[in-house]
Amino acid sequence: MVELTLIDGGVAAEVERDASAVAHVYGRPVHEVPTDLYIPPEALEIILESFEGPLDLLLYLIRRHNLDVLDIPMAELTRQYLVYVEGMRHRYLELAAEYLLMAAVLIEIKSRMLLPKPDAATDESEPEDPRAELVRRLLEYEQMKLAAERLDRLPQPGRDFSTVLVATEPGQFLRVPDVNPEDLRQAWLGLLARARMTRHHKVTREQLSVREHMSRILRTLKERSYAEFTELFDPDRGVPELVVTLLAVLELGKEYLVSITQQAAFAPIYVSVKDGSSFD
Amino acid sequence: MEALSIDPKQAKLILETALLASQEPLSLVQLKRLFDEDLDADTVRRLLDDLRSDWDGRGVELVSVASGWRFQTRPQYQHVVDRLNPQRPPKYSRAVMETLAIIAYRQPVTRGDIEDIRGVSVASTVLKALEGRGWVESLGHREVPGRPVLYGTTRQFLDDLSLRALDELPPLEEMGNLLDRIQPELVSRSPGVSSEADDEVVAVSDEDAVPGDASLEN
Amino acid sequence: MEALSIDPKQAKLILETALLASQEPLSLVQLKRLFDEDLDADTVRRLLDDLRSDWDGRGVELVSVASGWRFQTRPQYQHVVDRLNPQRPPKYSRAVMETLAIIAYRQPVTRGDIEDIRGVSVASTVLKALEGRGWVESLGHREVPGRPVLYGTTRQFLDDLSLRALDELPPLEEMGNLLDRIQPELVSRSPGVSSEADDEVVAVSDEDAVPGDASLEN
Repeated sequence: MVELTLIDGGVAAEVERDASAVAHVYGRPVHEVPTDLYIPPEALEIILESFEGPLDLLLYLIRRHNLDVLDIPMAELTRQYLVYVEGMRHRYLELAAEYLLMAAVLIEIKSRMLLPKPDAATDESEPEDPRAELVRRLLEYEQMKLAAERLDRLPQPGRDFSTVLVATEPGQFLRVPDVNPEDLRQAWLGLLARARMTRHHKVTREQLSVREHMSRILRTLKERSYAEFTELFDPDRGVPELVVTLLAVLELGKEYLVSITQQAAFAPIYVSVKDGSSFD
Repeated sequence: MEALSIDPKQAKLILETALLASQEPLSLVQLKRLFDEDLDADTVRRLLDDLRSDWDGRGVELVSVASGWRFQTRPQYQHVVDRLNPQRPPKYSRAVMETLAIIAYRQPVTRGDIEDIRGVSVASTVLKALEGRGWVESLGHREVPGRPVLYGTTRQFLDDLSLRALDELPPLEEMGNLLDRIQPELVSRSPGVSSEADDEVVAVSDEDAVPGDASLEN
Repeated sequence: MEALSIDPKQAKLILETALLASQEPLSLVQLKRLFDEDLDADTVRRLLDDLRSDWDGRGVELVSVASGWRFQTRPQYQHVVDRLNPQRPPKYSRAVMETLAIIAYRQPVTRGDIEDIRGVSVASTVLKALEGRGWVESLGHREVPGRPVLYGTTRQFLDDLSLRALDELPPLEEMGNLLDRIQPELVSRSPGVSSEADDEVVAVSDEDAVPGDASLEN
């Protein structure tokens, strides 16, 4: 926000600006640039800063002195302009480059106007007034200058109006997550999937539980020497129990502690203690 | 009480405008500053009460909070505000969802059961969140040492999930499928693992702690 | 027009609540989403017009801007808000406002274009101020040596200035009016200045909106 006042050259932006003033000198509005073009040396800088460049200054001179834009008396305009630029060159050189360029343009236009016009017979095209381009630029700049003033008069938030926002109390209305039955199913499946993925990290516990069941099965088979496969399972104890029991049976088979036999497809499977083996 | 030196209607309009345009609550002191007249606090308070009544039945209400007065949306219009913010609704953590799934499918279960199945301990906040939501409740105790609480789901849980009964929960993956994923070739040969057994497992909770990771081959 | 499937009073209440509780303007699409019913755009627009009338004579008004509808304080009540917050926003310098005008009316333009029209160089701080306010943004590059950035105005610029589209910008002063501005009689009397000559000047300016310095030399 501070940078905005700097853009304006400081002084002018900080006092409440009088729109009709040409410039502000020591905080007081100056409504007219002195017609005799005498500028108090200490005020020159500020007055020049109130112009937005050579086009703005030219426009001011033209409007101020009621000059016809389409028929600018170049000699008079150039004279006035050069007086400004002269003052500027002494006091405010860095501002002068663009103004000096404009001075050159003005002098060029003036000298062109002194030249005899080319013979209309030898040139098909209408000879262009050397001032045309300058006029075009002046008018285009003036158009934008006026547009800027109108734009600035449009209501702006914070300056001319404020937007409205009423509070909502987030803590008071705690939003609760929505859950649907499918979410539950997914949670369950996630649980199973994770159990599979983490099995390698749980080897010790897992082996122990399998070992525990291997012991239990062997104890059973010690008494009866064989059992039907399904008898070894206790569905009441849950899925993991069934799986571990199955693993225990397979492990026993792999270690040749039991034999698993089936006479025909879909016939009962029997598990029996291997001959000669024992378990302490 | 003094007669109001300012038109009450105009005064309320000024208060209303200032309160609507302000992002922060406005104190009585700030509100008094809105007027050239030196209104006393009682007058301003009366105007505010009056203004509050003017907003009766609207979606926004004038309330007095610690630091002053402000307009805010009424709780029963929160859904309007919610619709404006298409930000994703909050979600339960995996811990909460898995705990809820275990309780829903395996109830009644103890915290120990849940921990065994999940393979990790269950934070108290997880069960509190579900109890606080009114979805889970204590059904009694399991008669084992320590008498752990048995959890089950509530009627409200069914209502909130638009279920008429627990058996409308999505079917769990069949036992066969589960085993398929682990050791397909072994299970397909095993006639001992029937789907009836599976149903039974779902209906009956496990007697004791079953290690959640027990599922697997070594 | 279909009969409203929802009580218009209730519908307006919902719209009002949402608009009061929203920081940003709400588009018709967003406002339609507030209702379970599938209201068509015309219905919503009619409700909004109705709601706007309801707020007649209040310090706050409902306005339609580029991105939708919003409540804002009426300019004649800004003094109320200013009392609460005595810090006034910065007033933009002429350099900033002229640069903004050129970008708004002539977009897309490069910095060089702006400098040509204004006849002076444009300080970086000017463009930064406008970009910082969110009013001006880069639209790309002009494919000429140096690939200068092309500037244009943003949607927020329209919103902030309560415009629905660029064509709602204040109309530019016509060139003819500029010529007549000080001495209309002089222009009309002068035989050297025919209206064709006038037109010519305008035409030149239109086809060559961006004069280079070289063009000064004819």
